[in-house]
Amino acid sequence: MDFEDSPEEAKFRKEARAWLDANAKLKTTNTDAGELKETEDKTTLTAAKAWQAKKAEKGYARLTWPKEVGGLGGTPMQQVVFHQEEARYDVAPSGPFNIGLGMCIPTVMAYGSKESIARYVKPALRGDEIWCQLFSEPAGGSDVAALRTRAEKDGDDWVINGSKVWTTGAQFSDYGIVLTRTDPNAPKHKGLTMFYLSMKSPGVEVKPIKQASGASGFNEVFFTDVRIPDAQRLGEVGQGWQVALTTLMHERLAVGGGTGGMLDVPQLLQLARELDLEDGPAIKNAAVREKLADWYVRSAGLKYTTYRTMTALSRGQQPGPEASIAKIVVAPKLQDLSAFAMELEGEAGALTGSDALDDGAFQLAWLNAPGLRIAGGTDEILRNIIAERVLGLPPDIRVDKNVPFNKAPTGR
Amino acid sequence: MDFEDSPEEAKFRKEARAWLDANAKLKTTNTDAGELKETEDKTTLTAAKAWQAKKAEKGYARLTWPKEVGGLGGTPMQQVVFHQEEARYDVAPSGPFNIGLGMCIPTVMAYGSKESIARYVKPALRGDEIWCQLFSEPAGGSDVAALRTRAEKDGDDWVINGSKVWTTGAQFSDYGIVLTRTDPNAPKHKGLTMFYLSMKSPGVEVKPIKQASGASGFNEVFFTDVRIPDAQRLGEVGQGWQVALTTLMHERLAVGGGTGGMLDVPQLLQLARELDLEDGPAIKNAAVREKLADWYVRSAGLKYTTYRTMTALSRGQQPGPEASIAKIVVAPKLQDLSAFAMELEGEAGALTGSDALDDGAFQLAWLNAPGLRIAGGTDEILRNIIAERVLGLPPDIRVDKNVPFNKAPTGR
Amino acid sequence: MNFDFSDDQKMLKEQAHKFLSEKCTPKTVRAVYESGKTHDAALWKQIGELGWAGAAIPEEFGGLGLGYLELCVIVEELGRALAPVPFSSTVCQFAEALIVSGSNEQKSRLLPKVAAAEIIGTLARTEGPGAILPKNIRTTFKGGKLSGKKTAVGDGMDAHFAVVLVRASDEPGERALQLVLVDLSQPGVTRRAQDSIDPSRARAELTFDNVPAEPLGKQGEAWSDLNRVLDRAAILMAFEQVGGADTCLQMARAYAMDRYAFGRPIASFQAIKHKLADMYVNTELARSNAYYGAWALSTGARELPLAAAAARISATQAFDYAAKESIQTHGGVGFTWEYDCHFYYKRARELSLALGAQRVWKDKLVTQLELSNAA
Amino acid sequence: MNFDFSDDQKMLKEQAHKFLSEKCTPKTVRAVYESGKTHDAALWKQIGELGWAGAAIPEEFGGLGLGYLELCVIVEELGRALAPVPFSSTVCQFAEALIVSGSNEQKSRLLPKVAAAEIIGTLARTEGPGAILPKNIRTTFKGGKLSGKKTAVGDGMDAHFAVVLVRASDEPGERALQLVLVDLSQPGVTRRAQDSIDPSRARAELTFDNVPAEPLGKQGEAWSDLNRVLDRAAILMAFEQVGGADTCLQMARAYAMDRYAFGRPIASFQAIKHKLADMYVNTELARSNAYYGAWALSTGARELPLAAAAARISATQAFDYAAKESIQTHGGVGFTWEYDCHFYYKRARELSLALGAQRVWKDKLVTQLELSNAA
Repeated sequence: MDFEDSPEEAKFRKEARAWLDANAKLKTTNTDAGELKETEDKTTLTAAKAWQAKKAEKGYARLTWPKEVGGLGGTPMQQVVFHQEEARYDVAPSGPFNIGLGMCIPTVMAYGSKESIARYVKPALRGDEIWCQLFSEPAGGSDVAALRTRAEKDGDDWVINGSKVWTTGAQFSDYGIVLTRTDPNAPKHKGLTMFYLSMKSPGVEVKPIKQASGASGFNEVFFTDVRIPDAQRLGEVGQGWQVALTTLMHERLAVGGGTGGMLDVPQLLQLARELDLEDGPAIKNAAVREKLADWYVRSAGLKYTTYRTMTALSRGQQPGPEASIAKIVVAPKLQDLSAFAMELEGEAGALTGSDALDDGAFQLAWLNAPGLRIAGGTDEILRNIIAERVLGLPPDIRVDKNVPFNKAPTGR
Repeated sequence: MDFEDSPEEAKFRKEARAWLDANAKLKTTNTDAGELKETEDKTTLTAAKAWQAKKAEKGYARLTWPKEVGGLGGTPMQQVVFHQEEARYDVAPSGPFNIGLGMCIPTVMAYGSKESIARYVKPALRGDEIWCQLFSEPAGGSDVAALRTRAEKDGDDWVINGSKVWTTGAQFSDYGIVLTRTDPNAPKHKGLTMFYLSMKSPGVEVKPIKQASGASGFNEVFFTDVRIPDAQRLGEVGQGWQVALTTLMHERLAVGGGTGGMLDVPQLLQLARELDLEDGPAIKNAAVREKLADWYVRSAGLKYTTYRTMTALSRGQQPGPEASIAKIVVAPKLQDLSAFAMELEGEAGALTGSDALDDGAFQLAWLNAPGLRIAGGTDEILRNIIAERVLGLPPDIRVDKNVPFNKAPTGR
Repeated sequence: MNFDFSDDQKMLKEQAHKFLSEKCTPKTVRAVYESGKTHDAALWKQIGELGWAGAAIPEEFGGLGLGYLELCVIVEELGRALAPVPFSSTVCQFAEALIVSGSNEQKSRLLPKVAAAEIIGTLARTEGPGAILPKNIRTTFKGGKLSGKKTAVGDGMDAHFAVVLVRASDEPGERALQLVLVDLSQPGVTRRAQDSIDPSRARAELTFDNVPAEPLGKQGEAWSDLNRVLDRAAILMAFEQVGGADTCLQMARAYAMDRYAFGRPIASFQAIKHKLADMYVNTELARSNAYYGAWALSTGARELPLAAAAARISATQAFDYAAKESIQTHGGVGFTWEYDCHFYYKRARELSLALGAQRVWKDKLVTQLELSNAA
Repeated sequence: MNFDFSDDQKMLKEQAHKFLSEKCTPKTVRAVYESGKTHDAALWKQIGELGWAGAAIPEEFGGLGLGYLELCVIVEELGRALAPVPFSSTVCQFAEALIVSGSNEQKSRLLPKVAAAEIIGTLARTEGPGAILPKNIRTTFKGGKLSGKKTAVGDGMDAHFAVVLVRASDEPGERALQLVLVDLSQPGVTRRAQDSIDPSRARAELTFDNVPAEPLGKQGEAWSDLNRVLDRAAILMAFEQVGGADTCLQMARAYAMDRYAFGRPIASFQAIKHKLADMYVNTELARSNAYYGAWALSTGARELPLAAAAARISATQAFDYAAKESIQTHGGVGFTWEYDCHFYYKRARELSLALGAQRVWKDKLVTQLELSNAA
């Protein structure tokens, strides 16, 4: 048992490092650039596209993909190694492309025509075209399949009306895959069909969603008589849910993994060292120490769980279910830890931004924590998933199973 | 707002005190005699019956009952006042009679014949005859109505076969009310019928249930061809569940209220004063102080909630739903608090009984806590009850509704 | 046993509720958030006209002299409605400081203005993050002049007067401390708006440069006076917190009943049912502890410090839990700006920090238990 | 990345599992409980024959010299099966004390007997409730003779040898302390059985009246030596706890799937599903922390103290939660003597107290974070 690379991993790490040295500078500070808000600003986005194109030339943009579609046919572990190495360099974020390459394009590759694959994969890989995922709806929420956006056949075209919500990156996306309801008389999961479309199509409108923190990381997308040819259908009519399942599986992993660069025990430890409480330095306070220890063992446990997952990949095995626990550990901890930090600061803990200690990092984390507990699967949904998929417990009782969608109870 | 008696209450308290002074001695120590195990020993039981009889003569045994049946026609608040006063005196426990007088006899009075009322109420009130409640079954648990004990009509008699469990006091009870299934082809709640019977009937066998603590506070009761006349039926055939509901309502209150004499913050505070931790006296340790405060506010909150309930009684109003929260607060707190006390003691905290600090009071409480979280409604059932009856949220989805009992899924 | 509010007090509560559900809807709060204003001046004025600010102020000082039980029920309704007015700082803190430490002259001069909500007052204790201890107080009071800086002062941009904790001599520890009353309209007072968790309870930095001020109470008694003020404010504001927690529960309940997923109201899922049940339990416990505090405050019982700490801890925990789990119950929309959940989430945190952190009150509580020996 | 056990180690684990699922069923545990015996001597003998007790003991000292990773997987299986044998006290504590502080001669004399499970050894630290501090150690060691009293000594009725923490001089603090090795078969040793939470891990009071004993390690280094022993034991016993927690989860899961209420398996109710999901999450986190401890122990990494504290805290929390919520999932039958749940509930608490309370390890952990500055 050790943390060393296998010979192959070591070899690949060397290659990757050499390429990165030749094409980027090492980080000086330890900031995480993966934040979405940054990618909203045009210059970051331009830089991101440039860096993505560079990686694409070398096959590093998605190195687990086959060579034919621009990958290296590499192993998942090589992907991990490359990310570890890339993170050490001062490069533009790859955030804007993750959804497209992680979810949308694989769906296109699995269900699209030869022509569409030839047309869309490479530009997405190079970052020339950005894709977003249009599944969630106001009426859906945790019950994604309850979506209402209609697609109606009109000659050889489909006409889409409705709206989507929680769409990450829609504001700078060129294309999107959209899940629609094509048969309201069929049961919920049976009447869906998947399409892709240009976000520049007439009738598509993107509006940012303002969050409790005041920032906007998501969008609403409205469709008014958006007309697309049948050629942009992905999978059979009525098979949309099967098409979506692959995509969703990826999302859970993606969001679940995205817990880097967050406030955690190190920052709280630092704060406890700086602050004086009624009985002396906060770091000497027994209650503070117990909290630090409680949160540390959860963070460390998660870190070493990730190492176990990587080990499975490294050994060419399927990662175990332990990967599914990340978000359920991280999100509530962030909420409690940041609130605790504010309590340590006392009345001055109510200040935010530049008036607050550490520029209000804890206060901001506390404002964002509720979203983290909900986005990409609420705490409750994730517990259900662990219970059902990992422990094999029965699903919740389904009253809307074989009911026509337009007859299913909605309280309306 | 104050804690004073109303003039009527003050007057009654004076009367009660006078009578108690004349018939009992004030307590010297502050021990709670209400423990069931004590009532198992014969001498305590004899003393209990004697004291019960004395109270019955004066109408204090059940003073809210009408005079005709041996009560005083008193108010619930007078009942509370009497209990408060009685608790100050060194008298035998009334525990053995609570179930009979609180649940069984009211059921007999509501559904029994004139003859049975005339025959059974007084002896029960005087403590000459003790009653137990025979509802729960191994197959039932939280789903009480899923009971399987059969009662089959045979001429004018009924023949009972099956078994009951968690029967408090069965070992010293003379009579019991028993809920049986008389129609397995009817849906779960519709095929039940209630009877009363002598625990001395041929075919009735009582076995104590040994608990994790080693003690036995409950019994199993087995019925083998127990024959009873139709005259011992309470309510109509098939109406057993309606008959039982009244009884059960009382039980929840009874158990929910029965949280006196338990280890709580005062004992933990005392322990913290006695123990030295690594950084000095436990009582000076910030983590210990936070725990003490957290648990204190829950105990105090519960205490003053009870005062609010009493106030409603005192004002002749229906107590609010706040009464239903007692056990859900007390039971988990007892489990956590006692485990915490053991942690304070360190390795020596693993000792029990006379080898342990305070004769192992915390260790014993920790052993009994799991039972308290389950008996009389699990934490989960109680949350459901609060959600449904107090907050008016929908019931869980019922797959066994309107299904013949013998067709309902059992996994067998 | 008479441990509840009287019918008259309940009627007053009902009237307050009726008034606020018309005059202080979530839209009112949102308007303050989005206008960049610090509070709703019109509502504050009406509250003055209704006499609420003077409910517990004796008639001789221009109040209604109803008493603290009446004030408690009013504060609960203000909390329930999340009223964006400087009531807590002015009535629960500033006025209580005058009542605890003020001379007759000072009371006569200012309490009538408070009762009419003509002035806004505040309490300025904090000089930075961490503990507030005698040794940390650097703001000075010498020769009747106040100099120094206070931060995170509640309603600091609007307050006309402040009670400020200062160092009046070079003696060590508490003996050096003094509470002073200062008119903030004077030259030498500089205010700087600060961003804070709850913009409808805006905070500010106050800088004093040789500003004339008057002592409030005796030097040397300032520390114990201040703690008495905080205890009384804690009880009153516990009602504000209980009101807020109760609204969160009602909002979450209403949403869960109305929102369908998987063909059923989400209120039919145990994960939601049990969450709401826990909210209810916490809120009931907090309410009962707050009632006990109200009793102690209205009777001046010696249990007041214990009752205050218990009321505050319990209410803070209940509101914090209800506010965050109400968002969770709402799901995605819960953390949008468009929905109201975040106003309560922020107010819950604001109130938790306003009178000092949880740990301070827990420590106070256990100290009281040690004294009373009657946990 | 190679952060998992090797195939050989997993095979050893599988063998241990197979052996124990035949030779150590819940009936085995129950038999010990109900016979009044302190452990299962036959099982202990077989474990000796299998060489498990010597898995990590170097071959030169009669062990198999496999290493600590191998010992970890064995201990996890012993924990899973709740094995009623003095393995933890003898192998995880006594043997580790010899390995950390023993002279070559002492190791050669005793480790082979441990490896063969011919002797039972224990570690005697505690003299009463509360903190174990140098100043609290009253047991003395003078002129080679041991006098005093130790309480709550694990497997104290059966142990042939004990490592005892004693005061060897009148110097203040740690410098006065000494670890001594004592043969408990000697005159002057009085044993008294004590009732304890987990009868299958019986504890005893040991009184020493001028009993000849030999120093183990250097005086003055005893305190740091002892803490090194506790760190190593904490890692090994974390695997015992993870094994126990995992069994509780499996028991609860099996019961919830099999038990029907309201016409459905109770495993279909979210209250149960989410409870089991939390058990799973805690246990996975504990397992990962334990793995890190195993790595540190097997490589002697300088992170060992931090890894040990994290492994122990995480495993204790996971086992405590799983054991109590497994009872809760079982409902009424869960707290009966007849069902096995209570064995795990008791073992969880026993193991939590065995090496010192949670707070001690949390404090240790944060101290390590302060040193490493790399939380």
